[in-house]
Amino acid sequence: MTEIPVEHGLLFAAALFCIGLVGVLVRRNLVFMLMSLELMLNATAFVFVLGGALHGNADGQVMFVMILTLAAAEVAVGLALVVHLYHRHRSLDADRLDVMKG
Amino acid sequence: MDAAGLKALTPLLLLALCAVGTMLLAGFRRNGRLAFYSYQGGLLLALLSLTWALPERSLEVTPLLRMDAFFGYFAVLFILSAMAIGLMAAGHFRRGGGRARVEESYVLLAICLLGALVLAGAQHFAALFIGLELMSVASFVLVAYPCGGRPVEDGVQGNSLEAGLKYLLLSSAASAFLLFGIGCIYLDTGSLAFAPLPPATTLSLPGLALLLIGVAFKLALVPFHFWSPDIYEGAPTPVAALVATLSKTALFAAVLRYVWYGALLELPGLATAVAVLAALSMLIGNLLALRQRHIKRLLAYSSIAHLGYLLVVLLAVGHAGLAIDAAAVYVLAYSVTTLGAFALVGCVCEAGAEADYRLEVFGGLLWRAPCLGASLILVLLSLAGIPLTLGFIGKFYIFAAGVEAGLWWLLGVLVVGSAIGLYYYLRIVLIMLGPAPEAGGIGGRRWLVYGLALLLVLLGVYPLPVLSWLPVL
Amino acid sequence: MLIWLLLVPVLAAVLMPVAEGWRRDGSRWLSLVALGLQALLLLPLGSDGGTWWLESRTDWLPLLGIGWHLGLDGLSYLLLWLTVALGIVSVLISWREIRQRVAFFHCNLLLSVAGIVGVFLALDLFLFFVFWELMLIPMVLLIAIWGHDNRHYAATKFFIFTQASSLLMLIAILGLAFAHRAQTGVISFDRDDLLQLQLSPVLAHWLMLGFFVAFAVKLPMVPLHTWLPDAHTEAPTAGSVMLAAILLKTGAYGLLRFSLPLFPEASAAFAPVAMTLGVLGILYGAKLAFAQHDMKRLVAYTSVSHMGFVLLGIYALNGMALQGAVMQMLAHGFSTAALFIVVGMLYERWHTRDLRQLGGLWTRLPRLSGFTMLFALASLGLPGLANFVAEFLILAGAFQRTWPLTAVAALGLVGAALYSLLLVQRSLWGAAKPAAGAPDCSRREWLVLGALALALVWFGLHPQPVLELVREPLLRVLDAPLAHSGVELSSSWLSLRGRGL
Amino acid sequence: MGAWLAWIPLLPLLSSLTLLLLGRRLDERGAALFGVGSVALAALLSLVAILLFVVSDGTAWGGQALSWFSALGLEVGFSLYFDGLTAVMVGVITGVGLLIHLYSVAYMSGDDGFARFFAYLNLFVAMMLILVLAGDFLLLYLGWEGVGLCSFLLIGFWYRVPENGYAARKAFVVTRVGDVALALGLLILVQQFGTLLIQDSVGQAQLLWADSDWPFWVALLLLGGAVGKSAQLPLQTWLPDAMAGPTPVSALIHAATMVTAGVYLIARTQGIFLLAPDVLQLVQLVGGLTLFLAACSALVQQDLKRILAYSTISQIGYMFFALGAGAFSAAVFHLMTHAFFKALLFLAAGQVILSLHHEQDIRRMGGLLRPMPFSALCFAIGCAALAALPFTSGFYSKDAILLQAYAHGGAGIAWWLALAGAGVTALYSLRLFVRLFLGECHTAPTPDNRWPMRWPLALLCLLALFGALIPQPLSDVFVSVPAGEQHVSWAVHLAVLLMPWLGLALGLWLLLRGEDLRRRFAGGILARVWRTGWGFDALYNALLVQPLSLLARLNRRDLLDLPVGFLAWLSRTCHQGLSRLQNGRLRQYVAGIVWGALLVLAVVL
Amino acid sequence: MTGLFYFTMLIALLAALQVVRGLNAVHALLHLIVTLLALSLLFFLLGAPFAAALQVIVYAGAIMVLMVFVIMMLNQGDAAVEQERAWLDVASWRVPGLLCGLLLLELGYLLLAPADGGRVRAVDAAAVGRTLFGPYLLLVELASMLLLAALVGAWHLVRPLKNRREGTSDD
Repeated sequence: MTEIPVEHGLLFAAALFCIGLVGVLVRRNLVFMLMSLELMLNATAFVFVLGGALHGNADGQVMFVMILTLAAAEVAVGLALVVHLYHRHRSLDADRLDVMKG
Repeated sequence: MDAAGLKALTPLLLLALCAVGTMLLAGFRRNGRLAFYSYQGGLLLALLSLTWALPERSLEVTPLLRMDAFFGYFAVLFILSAMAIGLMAAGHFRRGGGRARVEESYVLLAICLLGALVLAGAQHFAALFIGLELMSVASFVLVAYPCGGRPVEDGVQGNSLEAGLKYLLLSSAASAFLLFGIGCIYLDTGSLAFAPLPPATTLSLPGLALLLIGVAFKLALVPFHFWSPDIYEGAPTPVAALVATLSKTALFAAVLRYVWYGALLELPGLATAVAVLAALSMLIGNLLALRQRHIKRLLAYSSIAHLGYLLVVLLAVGHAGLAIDAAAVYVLAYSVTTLGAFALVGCVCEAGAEADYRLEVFGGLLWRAPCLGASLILVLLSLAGIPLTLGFIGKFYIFAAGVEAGLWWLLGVLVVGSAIGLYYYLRIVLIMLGPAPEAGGIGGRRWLVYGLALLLVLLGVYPLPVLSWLPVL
Repeated sequence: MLIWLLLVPVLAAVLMPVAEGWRRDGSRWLSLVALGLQALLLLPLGSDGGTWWLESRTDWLPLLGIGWHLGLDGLSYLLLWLTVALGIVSVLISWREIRQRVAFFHCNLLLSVAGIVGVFLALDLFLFFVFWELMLIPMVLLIAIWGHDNRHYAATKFFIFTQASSLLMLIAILGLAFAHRAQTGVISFDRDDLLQLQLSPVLAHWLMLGFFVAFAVKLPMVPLHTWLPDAHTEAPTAGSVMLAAILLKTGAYGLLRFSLPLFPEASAAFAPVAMTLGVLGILYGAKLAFAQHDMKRLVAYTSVSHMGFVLLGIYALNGMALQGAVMQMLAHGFSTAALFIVVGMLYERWHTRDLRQLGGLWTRLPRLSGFTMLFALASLGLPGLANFVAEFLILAGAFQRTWPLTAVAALGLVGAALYSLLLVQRSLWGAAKPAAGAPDCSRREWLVLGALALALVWFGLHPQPVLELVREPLLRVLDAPLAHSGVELSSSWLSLRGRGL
Repeated sequence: MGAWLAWIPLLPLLSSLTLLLLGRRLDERGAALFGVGSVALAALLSLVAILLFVVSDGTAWGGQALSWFSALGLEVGFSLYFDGLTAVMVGVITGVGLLIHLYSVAYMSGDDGFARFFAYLNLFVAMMLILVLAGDFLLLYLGWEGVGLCSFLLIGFWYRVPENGYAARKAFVVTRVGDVALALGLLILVQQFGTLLIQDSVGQAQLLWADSDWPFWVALLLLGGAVGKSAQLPLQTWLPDAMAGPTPVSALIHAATMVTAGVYLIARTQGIFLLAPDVLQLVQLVGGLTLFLAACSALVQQDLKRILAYSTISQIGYMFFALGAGAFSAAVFHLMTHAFFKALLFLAAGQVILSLHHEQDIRRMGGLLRPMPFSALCFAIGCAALAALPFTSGFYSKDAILLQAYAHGGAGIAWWLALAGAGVTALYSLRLFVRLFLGECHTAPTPDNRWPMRWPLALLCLLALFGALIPQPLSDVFVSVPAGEQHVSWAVHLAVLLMPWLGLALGLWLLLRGEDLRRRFAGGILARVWRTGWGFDALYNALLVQPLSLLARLNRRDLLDLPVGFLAWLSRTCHQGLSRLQNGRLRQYVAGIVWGALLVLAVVL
Repeated sequence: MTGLFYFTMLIALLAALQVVRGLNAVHALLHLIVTLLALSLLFFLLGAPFAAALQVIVYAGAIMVLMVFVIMMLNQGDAAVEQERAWLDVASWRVPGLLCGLLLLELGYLLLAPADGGRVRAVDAAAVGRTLFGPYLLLVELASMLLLAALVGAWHLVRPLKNRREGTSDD
């Protein structure tokens, strides 16, 4: 089948990961932050699938399933909290979460 | 999975049953007390089941878990911690009055504990990951748990919501790092089991580094510590106790096992990185706590420092025969002490209508409530590692492991960090000896505090029962 | 037997609330009874010719080679007496000074005594460390609760200094234990076992330093002394007495009991540095004492100076100097405690310790002034009083090791004259300043001061019992360096003959 | 033998303790009884001892009554030693001491510290006796410091006056400097011989130290001690100030006994000094310089007691000069005669001062001959002896010093100074007498007819005149110094004989010219320098006292505490800085994670 | 095939950038779905059809629908876009961009260590299934607990809001 250098796949994953990270760093909107997190998780998922493909075992895909589960769980809880926040502040601004400090 | 494996899994199954059962119970009949008993009963059963379920010799149950003395020790510790947290939670969540919904908290706590046990036995990255996420997801909710002294209509309190969101977002980002790291290792070795790395590793080193980042975040090591004071402050006190003890110690246990199986810290770069994190945590954690006026934040910073101390042990693994023992003892000491501290916070700070976490609330405590005051002194002495408390035994073991492994510079940092730590522990004592605040009440579960304090002293004076039971690995 | 020495004060401390409920001064009496009991326990003890008069050994944490190993010899016996005596004195002088939380005060006092007794008895290094730390906590509380205005600062400083330094000692102790395991295969914290170790010079040097720092902080040695003036000044009188008279001695005791025997070569090699620091302490302490306006602070700095002599004597590493050092421990215990008590009494009467506001006390309080004079004279090392014997022996012993340092140290005698007489002149003499009248010594105060004065004179004229008591233990300390040491003492740069004198 | 000798110092000691403890309960008579009685008994015992000693052909007695302590490598006992030198000293101390005690009863009556005074005075006598009776250096040291303490207490006797306290402290501290030197000397002896028994160590020194540096150092250090105690250059500055004490104290301590302890010490350790000729030379030089400088200072003082103080320094300078010149017995001889006439002078001065209501400035005195004939007589005798006019005791002793010194060493600088000093001595003696008793009467005195004060004076007058006749059993004490090669020519005899007269003549000449010595010298720089004791005080003040007190002031808060404070400050600052990072912003926290990741990866890299 | 692989990667990255840069939440979400689908294609190319299918069904299907639902629920309209524009000024990009760039560099340096280009081996759904329900059965059970936790938690968190909206205080 396909023959690709591992480095390139990894580099792609790293790039996707970093783009997601930039998103988390830059965005003030919590929904965007959640989306960026999804990007990061997908990058890692790609690594596992890549690994599974290279080694020819199913562990990578199993981990992918796990990541999927995690993503679902996270999004569910995260969105619940975001909705709460929106009800409280009428805003999705992450920077308003700075009551606690020091 | 054969019968022996199934038998060994009994505690975990019981816990899962406990979680589901409690949920179902709540579905049928909403009663906080019932849920509490269901939870504690389940935990107790799990604890008792350990006595027969634990295999004589180390047993591999599926590729994921290994049931051995190590698991047994930590399982007991975690279950007991969770029971104590459950006790605190019962007191805490009930403050909201009849409207507060406490049942779910027990479900989540049980799931959390399940994750902790998985971590204690984990010998596989998938187990590490799932255990960790079980705890994380459950604690996201628990941190933001709607409850407390305000009308239920308000739902999640401001600080809790803020804490929950922060925890969720930051933790997810850290999980991503962790996963990326695991992915790299997997890519390199083709296996997810905890095992020594192949000699010619290329990707494992960056993988381990990324893994370390994720772990360091969960353990709140400097510079990944930013979340912890906010979470401690915002979370309900029992949940803060949970985050401080269970979720950190369980992960530490898993990491310890990995380091130990994989002989990882032979890699020079990684050892240096861990040492740097340890040193930073010890110093900066203590410095941050120095003049902190909020007790929960102070405890957060203090636990950052304590995890820094624990990392010293991690570095000693493989070089010091005492290392695993030291970790076990210190985790025990840290858990008991921290739980005691949070139980005290529950008693003293949340007695009034409005919770007040300023240190001044402890003013005159020794005269107002001598037993509580004495307990507080004991807890603080234990945190500071003064003899005749369990904290000292823990610190002694850390020093022993450090000396045995010849980690002189880290020990030096440890001494400096401890010296800084003495300042703020003593400061609380001094505040406690000073004038009482205008509105200071005492409430909550005192006997839990007394029990933990007594445990601190008893095991501090005569730790032999624990020491001789330590996982001989 | 030995365990009772420890248990009596602990039990009394536990029973304190009961005593408090019994009658108003119940806790005070209970403390006196407990300390008296301890004295009674000590009374019949004596040497049977062996190393230890009494020894007891019980397992504690056998898997780490930690045991409950206590032993009593002449040195500990002497210091135990000092502890008990000054403990009683502390209770007596607090009779009127401490009016709040009396039971808790005495509880702390007795616990501290118990800790100190433990330090003087422990022969297992782990056990020693435990006691070493334990004696501090009640002491910190004594300062923090019943101290003067700046008590929190002082307590914190004291706590951090001593604890941090003792952690270094912990590292050294562990180093020893693991060295023992490396050589014999078993880990042990027992002093007897550790004495058999053959350490490499480098390791021995560092481990010795670990011990030394902890002991030097407690001693206190310049430049690690800065906790002392604050702690002494802010502590209540009883606290100052305990600190100065007993707690400081634990440092010297540690050096004698552990540091020297365990690391003979390293100590011998380190001796020049330690002696230099000791001399520095003598002069620097004297100089600072001379500059103080606060009487209590002045006395505190004299402690630094006097304990410098102890350090000098210990590291002179010969019998005369060691005996002198022990004598100085005793003498300093009495004289400085007495001075603190006097200052406390003056403060009780006039609510000031500022020498600029005092003066002419002789007119008002002739008895108290007479005592002050005597104690000041003891402090300056007047022959006939205990301090003189001590200082002379130390100097004579040190002189055999190094004449230049000893000559400089002897200047400390001039310094002592300066500050002691300044104290006398500025507080006792001159025009009578405080206008308000105040009663002279009460009978209780007379008893305390008189006893201390008698002790000073008695041991000044008849120090032989003390010297006899510690002769054997010190010879054993000394044997170690002589037996093991390959360091040629006379070729050291400090040697007298080396200078062609 | 000799155990009962211990009672000689013990009696006054016990009396002193009694007076200290019970003094407030005793009235003046009781206190006087204890104070004088004990000394009288001690004097009696001493007399017996001396007689027995003489009868037993002058063999020294030594004995150890009790052990003081025996440490590892050093054994010290309360051992006593009694030989000719001791006999002389004990005689002087108890004899003159008794007279001064008697005198003090009258002098101090009415003072509210009467009992305290006698307690201190008794203590002093006890300590002084211990000093001279000691057979062990450490016991000697005990007495040595003990008399220093008593000197301190008695100078500061009137403690309410701040200046007295200062003078007392100065006296103690300055002598302590000497004491330290002495102690160091003893340390050498301990190191070398392992014993502090005086006779043993001196004997061993002579045996073992023939060719070694040790005698030089030991002798030098002993000299240091002696110089401090005896107020010789360079540690002489304390004595003039010490006159703040009551006059009998000045007589006993600061003239007759304590200040001569240095002379005693050197005489006692003659064996060591003889091994160190360089030091002996130094002793001579110190003595010569001191006697001349002090005599000059005495010439221009305005305070009666200060004149006498400088005179004392000067006379002790003679003794040192004699010791240095090898004329040991002459030194001790002068020590004795000086004790007589200087005590006489001080006591008589005390009478004058008392009569003039504690006036001490000689410019306000004069013409006292008529109102106070007895005092005038005493003064005349005392001054004559001081000036060494023929047939007084002072004449014999000073003659002996000058001639023997010449015989041993010829006429060195020191000898010429000593000779000149004799003239100056006569000059200031004359000035003193004239200023006090001749001329106009400035202040009306109360009569001096208190008999209790007169008896001792009368006795002292006799002693000052004929004291030279008392034989001194010193022949066995001192190793005879080989007589010098110098032939003592008649010219030297004549010079020595005439020198005091020369001084007197100069004085009379000035007097007859009507010019007061004061006016003659008052404005001169020289006089000012002399009056301030050659500026030693100013020098020490500038060199030692000022820097020390400056240092003390600057470092009152202990500079070494600064690093600790700095650490605390550093921690606080770090805490504040780090807390600021903890700003609650979610995105900052993420950035923190990224920074951390960068760090970890960089470390791993 | 290889060309398609790289092309898909490029698309994924570009879409991801759009997600991060996007101002309108719905648009961004659509870009995210593009990324996910591209990844799904990549998985397929890597011989993991099972993963590819799950990616499409669960991720792009279920999870994203959840997000769309919430975004719609919180619909903020054009004001939100303006708000985003204000928040996303150039300055706010600098430090994060720099940081992540550095991180990428470090990662790149570390990950680009010479590795042999492995040949991709297909792992079909059956194999995954066998593994999942064989040795990793426990994992599946635990994952179910994870979902249970998320379910209970989300439900519990949102319940008070529901109560408030409905005006009922209790059920």
